[in-house]
Amino acid sequence: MAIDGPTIAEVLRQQGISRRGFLKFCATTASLMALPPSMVPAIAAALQHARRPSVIWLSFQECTGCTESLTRSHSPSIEGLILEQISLDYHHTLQAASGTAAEAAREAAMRENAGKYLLVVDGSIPLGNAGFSTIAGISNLDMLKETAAGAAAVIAVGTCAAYGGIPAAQPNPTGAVPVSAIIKDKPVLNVPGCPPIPVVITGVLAHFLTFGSLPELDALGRPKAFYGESIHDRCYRRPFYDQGKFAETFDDEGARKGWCLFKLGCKGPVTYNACATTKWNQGVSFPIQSGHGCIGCSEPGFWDAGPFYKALSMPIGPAKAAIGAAAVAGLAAGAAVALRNRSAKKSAQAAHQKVTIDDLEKSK
Amino acid sequence: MPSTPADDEAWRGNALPLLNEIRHALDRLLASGETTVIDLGALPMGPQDEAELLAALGTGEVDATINAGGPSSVRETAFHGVWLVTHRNETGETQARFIEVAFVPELLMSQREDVADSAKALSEQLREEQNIRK
Amino acid sequence: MTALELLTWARGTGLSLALAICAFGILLRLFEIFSLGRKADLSPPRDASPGSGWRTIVSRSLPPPGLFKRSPVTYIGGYVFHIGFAITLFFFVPHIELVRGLTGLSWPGLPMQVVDISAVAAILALFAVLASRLMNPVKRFLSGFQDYLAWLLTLLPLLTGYLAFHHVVADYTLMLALHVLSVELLLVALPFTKLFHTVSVFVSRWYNGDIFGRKGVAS
Amino acid sequence: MSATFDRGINAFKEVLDAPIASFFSSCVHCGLCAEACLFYTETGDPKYTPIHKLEPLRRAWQQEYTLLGKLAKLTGLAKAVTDEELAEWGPLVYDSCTLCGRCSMVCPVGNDIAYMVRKMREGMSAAGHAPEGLVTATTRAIQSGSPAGVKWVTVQAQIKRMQAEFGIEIPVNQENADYLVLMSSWEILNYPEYLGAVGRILNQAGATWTLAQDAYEATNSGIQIGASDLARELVGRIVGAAERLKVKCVISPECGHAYTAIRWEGPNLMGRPFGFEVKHILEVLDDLRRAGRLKLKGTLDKPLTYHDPCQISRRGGVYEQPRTLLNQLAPQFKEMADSGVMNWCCGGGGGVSANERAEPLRMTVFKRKKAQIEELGVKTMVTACANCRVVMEEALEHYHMNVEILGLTELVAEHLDEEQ
Repeated sequence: MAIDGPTIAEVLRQQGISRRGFLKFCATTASLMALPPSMVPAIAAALQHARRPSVIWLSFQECTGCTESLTRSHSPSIEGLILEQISLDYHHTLQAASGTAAEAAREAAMRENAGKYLLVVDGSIPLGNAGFSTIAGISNLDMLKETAAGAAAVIAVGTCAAYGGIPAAQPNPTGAVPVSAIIKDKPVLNVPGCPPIPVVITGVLAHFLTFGSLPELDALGRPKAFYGESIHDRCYRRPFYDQGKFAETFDDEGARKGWCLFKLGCKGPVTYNACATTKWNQGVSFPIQSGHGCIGCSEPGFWDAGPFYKALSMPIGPAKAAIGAAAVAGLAAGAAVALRNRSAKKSAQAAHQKVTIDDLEKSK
Repeated sequence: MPSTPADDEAWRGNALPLLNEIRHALDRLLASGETTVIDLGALPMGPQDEAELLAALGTGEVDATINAGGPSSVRETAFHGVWLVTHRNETGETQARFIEVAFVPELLMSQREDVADSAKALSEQLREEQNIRK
Repeated sequence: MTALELLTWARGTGLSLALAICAFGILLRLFEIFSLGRKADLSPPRDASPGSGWRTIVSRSLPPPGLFKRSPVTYIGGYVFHIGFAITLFFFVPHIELVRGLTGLSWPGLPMQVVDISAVAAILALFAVLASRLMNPVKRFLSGFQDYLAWLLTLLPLLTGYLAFHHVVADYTLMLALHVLSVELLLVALPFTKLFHTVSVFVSRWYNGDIFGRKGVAS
Repeated sequence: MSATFDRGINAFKEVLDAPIASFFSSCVHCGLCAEACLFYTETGDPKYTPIHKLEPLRRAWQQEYTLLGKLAKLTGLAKAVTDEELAEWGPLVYDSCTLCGRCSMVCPVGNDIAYMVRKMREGMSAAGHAPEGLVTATTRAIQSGSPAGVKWVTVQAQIKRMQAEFGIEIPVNQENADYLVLMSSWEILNYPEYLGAVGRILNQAGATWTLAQDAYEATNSGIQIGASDLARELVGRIVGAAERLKVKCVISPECGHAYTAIRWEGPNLMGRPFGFEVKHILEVLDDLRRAGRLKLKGTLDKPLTYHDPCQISRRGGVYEQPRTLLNQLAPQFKEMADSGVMNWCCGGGGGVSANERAEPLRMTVFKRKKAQIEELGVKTMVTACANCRVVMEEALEHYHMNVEILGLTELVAEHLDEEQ
């Protein structure tokens, strides 16, 4: 909890880590934050002054998948090292304390690090009824507002916290909203994904840890370094898309040859995330490499954005039924117009007065 | 490296452009002494890409290990000046991989702060020994 | 509303609405046309004729003798636009998937580079025919709001599609949403504007070929 | 009674049909019809663009027979067609369109514009916007049997002349003949040789034929002015005579619109198919030739070309027959650049020649034919339409061109091998 304690460089040094080891740490941190290697000196310089931040982690309407993702990040590792550098003062899944003691820890952290601590949230917040989700008798909404008040910044981890996620899927029975719908007076950084890539979570923490600020964000509040490009653009199967080679089913020749999964519903073109480069499980693979299309889990509204296995260009509404209904309406309206036209023409024919040579000029 | 049945070009489509980039980096190194570091983790690599790249670069004369916060291997490839730097943690898991185009990779050199520490430490040690002899 | 939500609306409700209006409009317009009827021609047709309605549906795609030279921009621009547009519309794999989603029919697509070139050609041709419409005395004289509207409604899907494909101006999701919306605009307008020629051209060419054909002329 | 605007609009509503609705729906204002129309190509004035000549008819269609057009009219977004507008369009519909149908051949969406102009004239005439000259011609045709006021006595005089000149018998009112021969006023007045020629050819072929005292005139001003009621009366005279005399075939003379009137519009005007055939004289000549009943000798050995009358070739389907005959008779026969079904009009068809108001324009647009003749460098032109012939002879005079025009039937008659 020692916000005013030694800097991170000092901590590492105390642990007997050499300058060379420190530089290695900086290099791996840069890679983790998706920053170019040329940023290493800047990171090194920043870490000379960076101090361990206090972190409070709140979990609302969520499935703990985000926490699972984070803890499954191959610790001990650079992420582990980063986590050692933060002071995780409250996380009701991970902490040993429970009940009143846990809440006391949160309150203490808030008090001691007022204005400086980092608030991490996973899960969405129900606005429908405060009783839908509570912790220690406090509604999610109240706890979020109270805890966010003294935070330096809020990091919304996971698609639920970032955009509402599955709880907000139609018909959204709990009235779930994302953090950004409630917290308007603090910087809110979104780390969407269902779950987010663990190194992206730690990468963002590393950035805050290193530079004491949030990284550059896009219009949806996501760090550009990780969400700047679409899966499709960074996908190693992209050349197949360009060549028009597609897997038609999950077990055909194309699928075996690793052709593009667009026709099988891959949402890579409209999904902005780092899966294709950072990958999962220590960089082993990512869904497309494993033969399944991207489902777009890090995009707002992905849960209602149409079936996972329909190509992106396919209609997702009741198009066929609509055309059918319109055709019936068209036939009916057409028949009505046709009858009207026929009768109009018939009456014109009935009104025809035989033209004689006396009718070729207007009467003067 | 997961094995994939494909031998289509797109599975290793990124190796060639990367090799080209390395070639340009060598030119820059010769011309101005500018070093280049490429983070392999930041590139979209197909399943065969990395193997392809490493096979193309080959093995060179230097193979060093740095033991600082876990073992890091610094290996010169068959092309002088092109180094493959792999950082591992204490349990041997790979944390980051870089291609470094330099006369000597930064990390292989002793760091000024560490040298200063060492000078101090050696002086300390000498003083103690002299004290013992006295 | 985020870009993805806009796209979702466009792919869902928007597309359903647009297709419904388009289908409704096409049927209505066809009824309007055919309800006016056509008197049976009592004059005996020629026994053997080189012309017919079906023949003219195809043959009118070629310029008659001498006309190409008199109006090259109209013909070249027209060909490049229509062919480029057709390739882009029918041979871009995502478009084929759309048709498959609606009808279950599908056919092989073309490589993206070919589609890309076709789209660029179609866009350039559209600008060429617009320039010609503004400068050629006949076209300028004939043209009104509807002509320029039809031009714009045709350009928008091509342009937004091209920008989306190349990830320029806006991000892909937003551009794709705008692309789908512009197509929907085109679909809604199709039955009620000059764009209806895409349907009625087959009818009018058939009548022309039939009228000439019974007299023994291949038109 | 008299012509009124309402009768005109009512006529529009009557004539608008599915083909016209599809044509108007298809037009994209590409302007190509203008490039096919000699009234545009020779003047450069965009108002002569063929599809533009139909604008009032198009608006009437849109406002009467389309849902959106009706709504636009009801909400005041679209203004109704006015009588002033029809008056303004009169010269476009009557003076600058010969119903040649060349535009109908080029329209990329297949619009038969000539078909529409013919229909539009129904409304224009009913509204009293037909030009003076055509009204006069039509009135005369109904009253006297000929648009030029030619009476049977004149025909009788020509019969006598031809009988004397060629020593042939010209039968009149003969029943059960193979052919009923008709003439146009122009032939009766200017080219009576046609009658002699037809007589000699049919006699040599051993065919029976006749003239009819009450139906000698083949032309039909009713069609040109666009008054089907009058056109029916005129064509009815021929049908009546043909049926009374029980002929097998009616021969339309060397006149384009006469052929259209009897062959194609006739049964539709009468509302029933005919019990006899209708053929153009060129078709008859070709029939006889095929049957070996047309024996020719000698040739006209000088450079000449053939002018296709629009209604006979493009709108009538008779374009091979004259070529077969000319290839036999004229070794130096040359085609014009645009010939056959893509020919250029003489500029006086479709009633334009009867419309004095159109005369200056008619002379201007003849520049196209003039250029075609000059390009070929011929001094002789053969044709098969007396109206084309008169129009072109006037224009050749106007441009001081020394080119003679021959009727194809006379040319054939001059080369009959009468010794056989």
